[in-house]
Amino acid sequence: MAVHKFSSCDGCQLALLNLGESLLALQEAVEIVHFLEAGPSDPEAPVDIAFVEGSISTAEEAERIARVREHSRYLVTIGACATSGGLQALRNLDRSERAWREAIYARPEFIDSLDQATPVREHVAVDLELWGCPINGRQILGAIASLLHGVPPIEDADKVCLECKRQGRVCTLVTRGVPCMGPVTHTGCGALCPAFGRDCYGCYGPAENPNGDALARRFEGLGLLPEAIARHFLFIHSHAEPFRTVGTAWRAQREKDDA
Amino acid sequence: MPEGRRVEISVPALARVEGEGALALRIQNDRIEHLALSIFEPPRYFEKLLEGRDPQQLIDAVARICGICPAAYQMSASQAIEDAFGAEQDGWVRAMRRAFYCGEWIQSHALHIHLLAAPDFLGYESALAMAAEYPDALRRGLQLQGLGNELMRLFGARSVHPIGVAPGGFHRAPDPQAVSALLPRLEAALAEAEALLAWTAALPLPQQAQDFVSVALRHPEEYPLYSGRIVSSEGLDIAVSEYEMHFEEYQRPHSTALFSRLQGRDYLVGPLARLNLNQDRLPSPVAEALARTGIAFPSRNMFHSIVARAVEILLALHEAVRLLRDYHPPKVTAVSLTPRAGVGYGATEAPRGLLWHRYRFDEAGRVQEARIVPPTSQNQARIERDLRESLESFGLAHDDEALRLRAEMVIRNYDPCISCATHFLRLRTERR
Amino acid sequence: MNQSGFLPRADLQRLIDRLRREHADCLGPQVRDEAIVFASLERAEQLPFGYLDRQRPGSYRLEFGDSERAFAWANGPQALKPLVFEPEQPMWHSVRDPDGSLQFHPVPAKPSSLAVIGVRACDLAALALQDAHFLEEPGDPWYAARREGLFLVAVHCTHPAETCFCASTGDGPSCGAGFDLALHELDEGFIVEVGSDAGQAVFEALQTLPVAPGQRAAAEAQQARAAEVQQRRLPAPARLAELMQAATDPHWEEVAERCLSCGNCTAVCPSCFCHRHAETPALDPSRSGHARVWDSCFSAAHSLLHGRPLRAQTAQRYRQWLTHKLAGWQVQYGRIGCVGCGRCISWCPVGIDLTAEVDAILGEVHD
Amino acid sequence: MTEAWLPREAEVVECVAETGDTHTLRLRLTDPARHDAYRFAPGQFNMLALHGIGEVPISIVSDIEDVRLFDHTVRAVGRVTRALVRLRPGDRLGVRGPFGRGWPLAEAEGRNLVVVTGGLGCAPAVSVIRHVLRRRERFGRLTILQGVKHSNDLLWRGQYEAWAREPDTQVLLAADVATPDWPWHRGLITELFEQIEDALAGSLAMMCGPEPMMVAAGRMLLERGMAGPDIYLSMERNMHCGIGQCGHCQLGPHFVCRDGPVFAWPAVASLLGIRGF
Ligand SMILES: Cc1cc2nc3c(=O)[nH]c(=O)nc-3n(C[C@H](O)[C@H](O)[C@H](O)COP(=O)(O)OP(=O)(O)OC[C@H]3O[C@@H](n4cnc5c(N)ncnc54)[C@H](O)[C@@H]3O)c2cc1C
Ligand code: SF4
Ligand code: SF4
Ligand code: SF4
Repeated sequence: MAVHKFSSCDGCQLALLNLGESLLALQEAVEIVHFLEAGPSDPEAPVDIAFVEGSISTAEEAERIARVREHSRYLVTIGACATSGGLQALRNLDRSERAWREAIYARPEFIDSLDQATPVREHVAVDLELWGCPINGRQILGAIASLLHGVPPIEDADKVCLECKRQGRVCTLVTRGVPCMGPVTHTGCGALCPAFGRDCYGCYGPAENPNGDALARRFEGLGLLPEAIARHFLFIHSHAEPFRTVGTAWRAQREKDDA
Repeated sequence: MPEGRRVEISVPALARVEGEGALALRIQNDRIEHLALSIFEPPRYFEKLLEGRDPQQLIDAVARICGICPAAYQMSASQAIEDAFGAEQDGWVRAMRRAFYCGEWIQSHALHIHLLAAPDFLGYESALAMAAEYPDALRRGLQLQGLGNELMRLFGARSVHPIGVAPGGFHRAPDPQAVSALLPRLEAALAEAEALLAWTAALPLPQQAQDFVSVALRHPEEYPLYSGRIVSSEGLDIAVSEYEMHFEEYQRPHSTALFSRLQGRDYLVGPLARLNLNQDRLPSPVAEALARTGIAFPSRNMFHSIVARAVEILLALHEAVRLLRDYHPPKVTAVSLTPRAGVGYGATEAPRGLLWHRYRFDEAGRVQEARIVPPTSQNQARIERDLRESLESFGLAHDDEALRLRAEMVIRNYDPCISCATHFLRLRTERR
Repeated sequence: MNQSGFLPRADLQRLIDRLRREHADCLGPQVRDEAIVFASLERAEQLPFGYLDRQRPGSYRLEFGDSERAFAWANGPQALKPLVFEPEQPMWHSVRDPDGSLQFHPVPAKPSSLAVIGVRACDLAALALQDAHFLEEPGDPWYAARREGLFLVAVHCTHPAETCFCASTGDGPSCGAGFDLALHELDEGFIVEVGSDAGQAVFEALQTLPVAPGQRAAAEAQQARAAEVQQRRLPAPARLAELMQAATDPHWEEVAERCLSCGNCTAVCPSCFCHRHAETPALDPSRSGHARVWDSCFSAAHSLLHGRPLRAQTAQRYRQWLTHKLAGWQVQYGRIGCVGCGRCISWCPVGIDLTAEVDAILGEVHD
Repeated sequence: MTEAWLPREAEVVECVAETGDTHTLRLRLTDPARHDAYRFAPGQFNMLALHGIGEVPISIVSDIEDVRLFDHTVRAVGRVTRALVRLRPGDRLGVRGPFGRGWPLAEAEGRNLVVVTGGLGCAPAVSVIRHVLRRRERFGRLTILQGVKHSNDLLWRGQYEAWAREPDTQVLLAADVATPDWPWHRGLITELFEQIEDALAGSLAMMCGPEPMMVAAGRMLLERGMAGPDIYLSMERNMHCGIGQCGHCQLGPHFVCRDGPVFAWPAVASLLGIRGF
């Protein structure tokens, strides 16, 4: 097994490093040949399972992911960055990379960066995607446990709402009128935000069959302005198609209103 | 032709926040002719993507700058929001933020000591390789790390990108039952942390004195964590909002991360700087445990950073126990904020050191402009100087492998960021 | 008429104490997270005295008024379902020995003993529906054990919500059967009615006062009013059975424009019983678990066939839900699967109202 | 309450590779008493449980009188089935069942039978054909119709050829697209109905395969005089419990696992062929 890092915050790899004793158990179940944070370093070694964290945002990364693919039997993306481009993919929306680079760096010419931060899937074939920003230990252990039995894990792409209800949470949208993204967001976190009395902000990305249009109209009914609605969809997973479509439509609406 | 080799060490992930790095080392006539710690951070443009976000989205977004110290980012940002909107935090929210932050210190320091730094001093490839020989030490480390994570989960549901922080406080007060379940475990861990401190002090750390400037927060009563003024070992003493008048960020061609300097000089932030400047703020049990190690602080040995981290784990446990001992959930868990246009500043002590934020908000409370100075970039120039001095005093005649290992050890000692502190891929030495 | 007596409001604590003594726990309605939910009840004051619920499609708000009453509200987000049909219940775990042999160890159903105060007529009707499903041979042992241990103190509804329509399904607002004790709440106290032998024993220990004729009349009057004020209704079962023939009605697509297919309706519905089996392998490959977990006909996984969902589209999922609930159920269990509690209307994040959708499909017009 | 939800350990005694992705597993319950007591009817199915992976419904294809072993023919299409075809003799798995209502064989005795199958070979129909051929004297004439999209999709080609040689048996095969060596009909299965030699009135039909095929075939049989209640079909839906509890297999008012999988035409006719029902 290998863990590779691209443009990211390292949070998803922590799902492994935070396993505690299970980390030692994991080490017994699989041989970890490359995992820089934990120590082992052999990025070119052939592996059965490669976990990939981070989006592809430089030319070097685009080359490196192709090599990872060649060496890996089963390639699994972990987290928002690798799976949908992540928060940094916000720059893809208006191709603002150059402008942003110039705004932040006094010497932008030193910076090597592609104009888009893209998910791994747009570069190489991916066998399994674990959604979440960040993913958690249960997801990654579940995936490894299934793969040890020679099968992919069951893909559960339900909405957060279903888990929210299993956990016996009281719906925040219904009781307080807050713009909860749960009804369009991929399950997996354990419905953490509603458990803390707040609205889900969509950090697990789009669920299967999401009706973003209907939810956006509901947000409008709750009093949100078009730009605020757009920002709910254009956040951690702005590059994921179902969110991007809804978000950019409402942003266009705002621009029309402004004009 | 004189015999030559060129040292080039590339760090796979070293950055302002994250990224790719390399160390280029050129040695000539047994002198370091060129040394550059380059960081090729794939830029994520956080400052720009924060623009237009409301305070809650700001808090949720900045966590994602770093998966290892998200609470630090959330706390500095929360402070800046409240600063801009004119809401002073006191009482329950302030106390609980400190407790939450303690969780991150425990988690991050335990991770660094055990999984990253200790293998260096004990001569292992990795912590996992160390497991056979030091199972108890490693298990103790993982347990402390786990406890820190649990403390964070109390307030944030998860320890990476916690979701519990609201503008003005928390979304939910921890459940008293959960607090009373965790408290005895925190208390029990105090002894473990003391043992850990003694263990780090007994590690075969290289002995080498250096001359450097320490910078940290300083608070009238507390060991600094959540707030204070910015002070230095050279007598600087400024308000958080005055940071930009004294500190300067600059760019160098070999690195995409920004370097920082204080009045033209490199400086140190992080556990050793904090302890050097704030030893007198340690609660007495912690101070006594430190005294028992026999190591004198302020220390000029950079490798005492690992000891400082152990001290701070003990301190954070003490603080968490103190703050949670008579826990009562309040009626209101977040002060209500009235957005207004203006600038807000925030600075807290992330596990790796001073984390400074400035935001300009519009009248609706949306971010118009953001500036974030993370500890890693502040330490970057210091790391370069340390490398130069350390390698010279280590002896440049050592072979490439030994030089590489020593260089890695020096860089990891700063815990620049977890992925930054791991392994170098290539080493090219050039000798002329 | 069942045996009954009057319990002054101040004596409610005696009932709670008695139930706490006889059962492992006693639950009662309490305000949590801005809704009325069942939680462990120790003192009568924990009950939601003075609270009213304002329910509308997609909206639930509590208001605090000066009412003396503890039960002047309709219902909360969950009925009894999670108490008997657990959201996640381990069923077995399997162990593979080094020689390759496999053992399947059943997860035993634990005996349970739980009293619940404040159960509504719709909750009782829904429990009867779930009994019909889960207790029928071969049966579900975990459900059976939890069901067996329930002691139910019902309260006749006096304040139906705007979303309630139990009068039209015949399930409320008054509790008919299925309770151990039932309460009529009056301003000065409660009329206690006995519904079972277990209830009888508790009733006798309570030593209630005789019910005054005026009290009885007041109770009857408020029940009649509670039925009258209900604004929503479902057509008669025979008419609902026609939904099965409306499979190609264009209105399903119209609902799908609005429906999030999030499954909230099925999760709050007290009669929905769908659950999936989930294998939960451990990191140690010799061990694995197997659990049953709440599912919903609004999820893609629910209808997977040869690797693809049979019901990929929202319109098909909504149709599956409504036709099963209101038509298919009649064949399977002898009645419709809806008890008129209105939860799926209030707790739908976008406020889809099944009574309105049914009317639109069947062309029903109410006055 | 019976523990119908708990798998019992079974051992793979034999694996027969039918084609690349289709294997027949011959199983025996490891508890001899349970194995001896195990009885089923053709058309019924078992839930097969793989440790750490999951459970799926699979028809029983062996003969009811073969008490030695019971057989499952599995086609690898997804997670669980792919793992099932990897099993080797000696491997263990869990078995629950038999479940469901099988073919109406008592009613079928003495009558002419038409078996219509479609798609990639159909385990429930194979079991009934074998059942009839082994008890030839109890049944009338047997007509077997099978349609496939492409001639290469036909499983057990040799078997069909062998059946065609049996007395009183007619085998009619159709492929929408066929290779040159395909000796049978090119075109839709429904075009074969004209070639059925027997009168359909009074016969009994058994069908399984893709729903649109069964709808078309059912209408054809009705047009040709077969009575609705004499047409039976085996349905498929997602199944998790197999005992009418989990709700996945609902088809209108039916639980396919409990009320089916074999249904008489009138029970399901109005629901067939509606997309997503
Ligand atoms: C009564 C009955 C008898 C069957 N008999 C046979 C047989 O003899 N031979 C054979 O090869 N196949 C048979 N099948 C089909 C077989 O059950 C599916 O191919 C199998 O469930 C697919 O599971 P999977 O994990 O391999 O595929 P995936 O596509 O990965 O399925 C994932 C999950 O979806 C569900 N699922 C998908 N397809 C079906 C399905 N058709 N039925 C129920 N659940 C499904 C299961 O829960 C499965 O775990 C039968 C199905 C039924 C209902
Ligand atoms: S709180 Fe959010 S996730 Fe939970 S049920 Fe309501 S809308 Fe769904
Ligand atoms: S509830 Fe939503 S935002 Fe919160 S952790 Fe889960 S997926 Fe992320
Ligand atoms: S269908 Fe709706 S109104 Fe009827 S019982 Fe279920 S939740 Fe209540």
